Amino acid sequence: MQLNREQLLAAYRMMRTIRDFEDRVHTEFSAGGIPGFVHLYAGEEASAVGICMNLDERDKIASTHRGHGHCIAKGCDVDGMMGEIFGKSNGLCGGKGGSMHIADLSKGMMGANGIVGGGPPLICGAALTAKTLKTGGVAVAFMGDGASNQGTTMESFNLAKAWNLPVIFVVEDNGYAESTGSNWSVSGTQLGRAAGFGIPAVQVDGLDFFAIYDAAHEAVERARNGGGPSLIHGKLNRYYGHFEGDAMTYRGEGEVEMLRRDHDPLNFFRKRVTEAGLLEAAQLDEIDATVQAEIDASVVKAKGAAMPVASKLLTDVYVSY
Amino acid sequence: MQLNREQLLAAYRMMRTIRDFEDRVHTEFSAGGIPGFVHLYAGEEASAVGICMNLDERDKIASTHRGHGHCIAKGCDVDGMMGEIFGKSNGLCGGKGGSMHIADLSKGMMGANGIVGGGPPLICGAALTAKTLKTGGVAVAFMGDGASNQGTTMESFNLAKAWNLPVIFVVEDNGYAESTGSNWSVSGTQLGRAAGFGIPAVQVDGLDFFAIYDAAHEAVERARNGGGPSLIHGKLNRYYGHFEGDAMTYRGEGEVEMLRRDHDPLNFFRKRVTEAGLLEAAQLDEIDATVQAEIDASVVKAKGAAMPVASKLLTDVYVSY
Amino acid sequence: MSKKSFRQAINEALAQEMRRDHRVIVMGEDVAGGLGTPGDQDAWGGPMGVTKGLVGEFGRERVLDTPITESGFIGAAVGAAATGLRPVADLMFVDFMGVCFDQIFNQAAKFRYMFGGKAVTPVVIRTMFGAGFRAASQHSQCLYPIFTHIPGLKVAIPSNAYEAKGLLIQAIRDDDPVIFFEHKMLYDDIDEVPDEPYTIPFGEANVTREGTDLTIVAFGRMVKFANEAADLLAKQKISVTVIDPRTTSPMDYDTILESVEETGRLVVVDEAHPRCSMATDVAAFVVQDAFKHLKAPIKMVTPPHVPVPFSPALEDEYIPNTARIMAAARSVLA
Amino acid sequence: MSKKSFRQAINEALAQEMRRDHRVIVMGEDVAGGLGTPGDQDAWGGPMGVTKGLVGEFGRERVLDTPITESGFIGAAVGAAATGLRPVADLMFVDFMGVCFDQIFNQAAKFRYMFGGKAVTPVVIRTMFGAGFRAASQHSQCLYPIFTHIPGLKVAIPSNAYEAKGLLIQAIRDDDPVIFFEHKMLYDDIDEVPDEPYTIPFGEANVTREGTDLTIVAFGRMVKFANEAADLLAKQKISVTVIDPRTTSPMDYDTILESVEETGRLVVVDEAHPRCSMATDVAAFVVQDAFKHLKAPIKMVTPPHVPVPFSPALEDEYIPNTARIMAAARSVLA
Ligand SMILES: Cc1ncc(C[n+]2csc(CCOP(=O)(O)OP(=O)(O)O)c2C)c(N)n1
Ligand SMILES: Cc1ncc(C[n+]2csc(CCOP(=O)(O)OP(=O)(O)O)c2C)c(N)n1
Ligand SMILES: [Mg+2]
Ligand SMILES: [Mg+2]
Repeated sequence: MQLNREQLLAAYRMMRTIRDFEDRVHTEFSAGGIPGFVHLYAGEEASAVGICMNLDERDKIASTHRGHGHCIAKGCDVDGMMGEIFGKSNGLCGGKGGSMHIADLSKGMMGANGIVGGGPPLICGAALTAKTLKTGGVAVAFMGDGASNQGTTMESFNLAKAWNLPVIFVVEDNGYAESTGSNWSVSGTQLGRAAGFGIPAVQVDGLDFFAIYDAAHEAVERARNGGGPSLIHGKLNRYYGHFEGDAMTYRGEGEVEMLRRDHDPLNFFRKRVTEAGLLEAAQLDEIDATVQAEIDASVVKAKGAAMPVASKLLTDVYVSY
Repeated sequence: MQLNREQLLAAYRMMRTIRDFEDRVHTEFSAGGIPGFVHLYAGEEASAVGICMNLDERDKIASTHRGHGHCIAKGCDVDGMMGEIFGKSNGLCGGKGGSMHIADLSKGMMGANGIVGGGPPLICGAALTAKTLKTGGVAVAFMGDGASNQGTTMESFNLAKAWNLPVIFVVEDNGYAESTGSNWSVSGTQLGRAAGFGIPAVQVDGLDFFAIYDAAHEAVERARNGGGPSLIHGKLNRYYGHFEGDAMTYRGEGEVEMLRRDHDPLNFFRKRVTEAGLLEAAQLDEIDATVQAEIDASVVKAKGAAMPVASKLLTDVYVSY
Repeated sequence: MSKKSFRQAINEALAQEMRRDHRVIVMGEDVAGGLGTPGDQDAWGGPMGVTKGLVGEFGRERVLDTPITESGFIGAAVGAAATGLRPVADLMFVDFMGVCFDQIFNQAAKFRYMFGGKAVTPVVIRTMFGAGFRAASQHSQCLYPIFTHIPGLKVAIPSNAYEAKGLLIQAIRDDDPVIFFEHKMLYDDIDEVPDEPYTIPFGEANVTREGTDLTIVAFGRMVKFANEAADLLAKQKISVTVIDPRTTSPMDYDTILESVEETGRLVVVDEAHPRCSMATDVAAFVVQDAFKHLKAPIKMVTPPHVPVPFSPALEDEYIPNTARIMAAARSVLA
Repeated sequence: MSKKSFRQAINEALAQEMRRDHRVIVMGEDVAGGLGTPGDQDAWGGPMGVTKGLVGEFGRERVLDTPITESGFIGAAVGAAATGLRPVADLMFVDFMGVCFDQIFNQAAKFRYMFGGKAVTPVVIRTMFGAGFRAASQHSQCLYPIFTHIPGLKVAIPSNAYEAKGLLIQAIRDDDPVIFFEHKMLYDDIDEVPDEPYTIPFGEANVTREGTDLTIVAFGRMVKFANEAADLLAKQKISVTVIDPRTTSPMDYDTILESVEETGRLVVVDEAHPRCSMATDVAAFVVQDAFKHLKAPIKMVTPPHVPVPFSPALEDEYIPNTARIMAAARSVLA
């Protein structure tokens, strides 16, 4: 699939936004400004963006504990996200959810999820809604390699196929679940498992936005045309620890430095589009600058925002009670 | 594998015991003597017996709601089983468990199970015990086609492989889960799924005791020799309803009659061994008569046994409290 | 108005709501039945036949059979509810919650709060509960105290056919996740049930007997026994109020407190396990909020702290009954 | 005897029991850590480092990392317990019970009863619970009332490092399934903890303060706050008994009832959700069994019926604290 210039610029901007967002959250967390558990998506940007660029307002995604990238790629407000992560009243969820529960249903973003394997069943439901109400929408479940071992996930594979749902399962395999290697924890292969359920599947290099985009394009087309579920197995890399504070003793010496140098999806994208003469380096530099300013501004807003007032503790439990 | 005469006689006796037991429970249930939910194994005898003839005292099995056949094949006392199903004090579980919870851990029978998919995780634990304590034992999880879709089952596939456990998963595919057809509910194939986890698997005709016996022999050898888990997919048939009382409106016209006539594992066995000159028809007839007398006796005992005394309601909850 | 069984009342509520709102769908194992089989395409309607006939009227697009995959399909019901449908999912026996509870208590129950009020999750989970069927430990539990414990869930426990229809229609129209408990020993009970749709509001207890000497609060099937006990006590000139809270979340404590203010005496009858139960819940809120009106200890009538046994002899001993309620009543009146 | 953190106390208990009995094994996600990775082979010891170092001494055959597969490995722990091992499984956060509860409440809890007393299932499930970590709705729950509700399970909730070691060793030696609750805000708390192994029996409450005016019963981290409140009240010449039941199943009601006989006043402090909780459990059994000694309403200090919020401002408002305990105390003394 050949993307046009606007699309290429948008893709780069989104990846850059995710990267800057995560780098900045990392810094702010280290400085002590952010409470709780925070899992960063830096290094995996091409996946969220390559997939979500194929989606529109009708479509839904379910995310994971490592959800910031998915949120941004599905169009969540960056200020609202930053506010949420700081636990402030300007947060997307009014500070009640935090990093692990950012959601914006109006954008089709059905929530990060603190439960590994929580998303796939939910996304079968979103796909069922699309199918039943004939909205033409599709539904995407992002999950990690670790999540692929959860029974809830595997049940969803079978259910999506049995019900012939417009679902795309995206396994974001960054090689680790916490400190455990996916080459140990995942018996067999992702493609073999999908095949076992009769689900078409493809493996892609998560460095390569274009490969992911194309794989997603095919899967989304299949789903929209009533062809049922697909699985995309992306081999990705995470640059930070499992969560902020993880010393990463389980990683190889120099592993992360090497990845940052040789396997950076943003560098890869930049090189590809400039060498192909599709975009100018200056255009990309400009995006870099704009995005950085936006992220700066979001941090300022978050820090300046008020904490939620105590009475909010009791609201939003039920629609009516 | 060539079995000797004693083994062949034992196999036939066990299959006959299961058949007579189930036929008799069916009759007694219809007559109103048996309370609760009862799921009969008639038609599937070659599986329980073909598998369990490969096991010894070191080995454990986990069973299902349709557990009578597995119990008998693993050596549970038939009088105790009948008493249990009648809810009497002479029952194997003192009447506390009933048909769905017959167990005899001293025989390596870890329990029927009222939860579909309950057994596979437990059997991973039994296999872990064998591996850790180096007992040389193996562990077998029986499950239905319906149970193969439960997340607990699929997690167990992955775990057994990751831990390289001496487990044999036996999918007893009788074509139905309650009234739902396995050709609809099971996306993909059992063999494909197993392959997806890197687990060696084989499909066998559940009519054929010898095929099942051989498949189990290979899997048990593999497990005992540290080769990890295997899966056996048996295509079987059940002769009665899902539970006693099921009108079976979902089955094809004449389906059960045809199965009883042309796909009976006991007839198949009898024909095979007599035609091959391994056993005489008269020997088998004698077993038929003896078994029938035994089952008769077990029913008489069960009917004559006392109900558990009320004080038993409060015992056996904890070892100490 | 006509005589209908508890089973028919539920079936009718489902059919009427499906007619009224095309977003209402039903899903679960064998709720239609017969998928992928040679036989009848309205084969089952669940093991008790409660949903029988729906697939004939509404088709397989709205009455969905599922594989045995409770996490998968209960989660799908939750996800569908959050995106625009109004699913009624069938968790066949509440005892099976253990394989899918996450989708109920961490997802459905918490979406609205975690997402700052932006989610609406109108899912209903119908489920069978209770002892008496000789179904043993894994098919006889009550477990509604567990669901009541969780903020974000609503819990309805109809005590007869009339209540069942009205509460189920309310559950389907309600915008929050509702766990709807059907006692398996009530399905054949018959009551006057209006033909037209009607709702019974959540959080409003039903006073089934009015009296001045003693208050009895009971849930589900136990309401029947409490009524029996009240009628027998009435013959002994003891005047009893019986309260059926109908929903345990929300819970109408006010009606109970008002009654206890008058009677000063309370017996709570709960078929669930005794610890951290609805019996303790009611007793605790009453001693906290109406202590000064209490004239006697509050008695809880529950089964003992043991799993449900199979044998009829033991199960009959296990289940709270009318005699035991009367004994408790007499002890607080002594 | 030396100063040890709650974390160290647990680690030491595990190590000592593993030395004592070769059947004791530990399993869970990243309990060792680093399996299949290029790096350190004692990488994690769980997210809080509680099991760190064990793999070095006992090896990967007895400290087993697992895939993310709670039904699978909790079930395996149960099955291993029923066949001769004494596994200690790590359910990282109790909030994850929803994906594996069946193996706990329908299998482990019921084996012995369903099988007529013939099964022994000595499994321990260690699990982290409680609010205060800014970990939001799905990583901050208590949920011990749910486990307490289930017959066949034992439930231990240590309130400090000393209790943690003694209760965990007891749990490992106990022949019944034990759910062992570790409050995540206590891991760094330091106490005097004997170096040698010792056990604390289940079902025997610990009286941490003795007084005559008021009884406070508290669980887990709340014991700390209750002690603080008692000390502050002492300065105001109010004499308070504080009771830490240590285990909620079995539950030592006797110690509570005796104390209430003396004080006539009771406050129960429970960090769990308020409905069908330990707060209601204690209040209910006291009003049932010690009504005539009660001089005032029983007050329950709990969070409100809402999920745990993320924002520190809201979470601090959510958690019961010393001030709220004192207010409740004053209200029942008024
Ligand atoms: C049910 C459940 N089990 C365990 C956890 C703890 N946990 C959080 S993230 C994580 C690892 C997830 O690995 P993976 O799916 O590969 O995602 P990644 O972190 O690599 O993006 C674990 C074990 C959880 N949140 N939920
Ligand atoms: C977790 C769970 N879900 C549903 C059920 C209800 N149920 C009991 S048996 C059964 C069908 C099982 O089908 P299968 O595994 O093929 O075994 P079969 O009955 O054919 O032997 C169902 C749905 C249950 N007992 N447990
Ligand atoms: Mg990963
Ligand atoms: Mg079957």
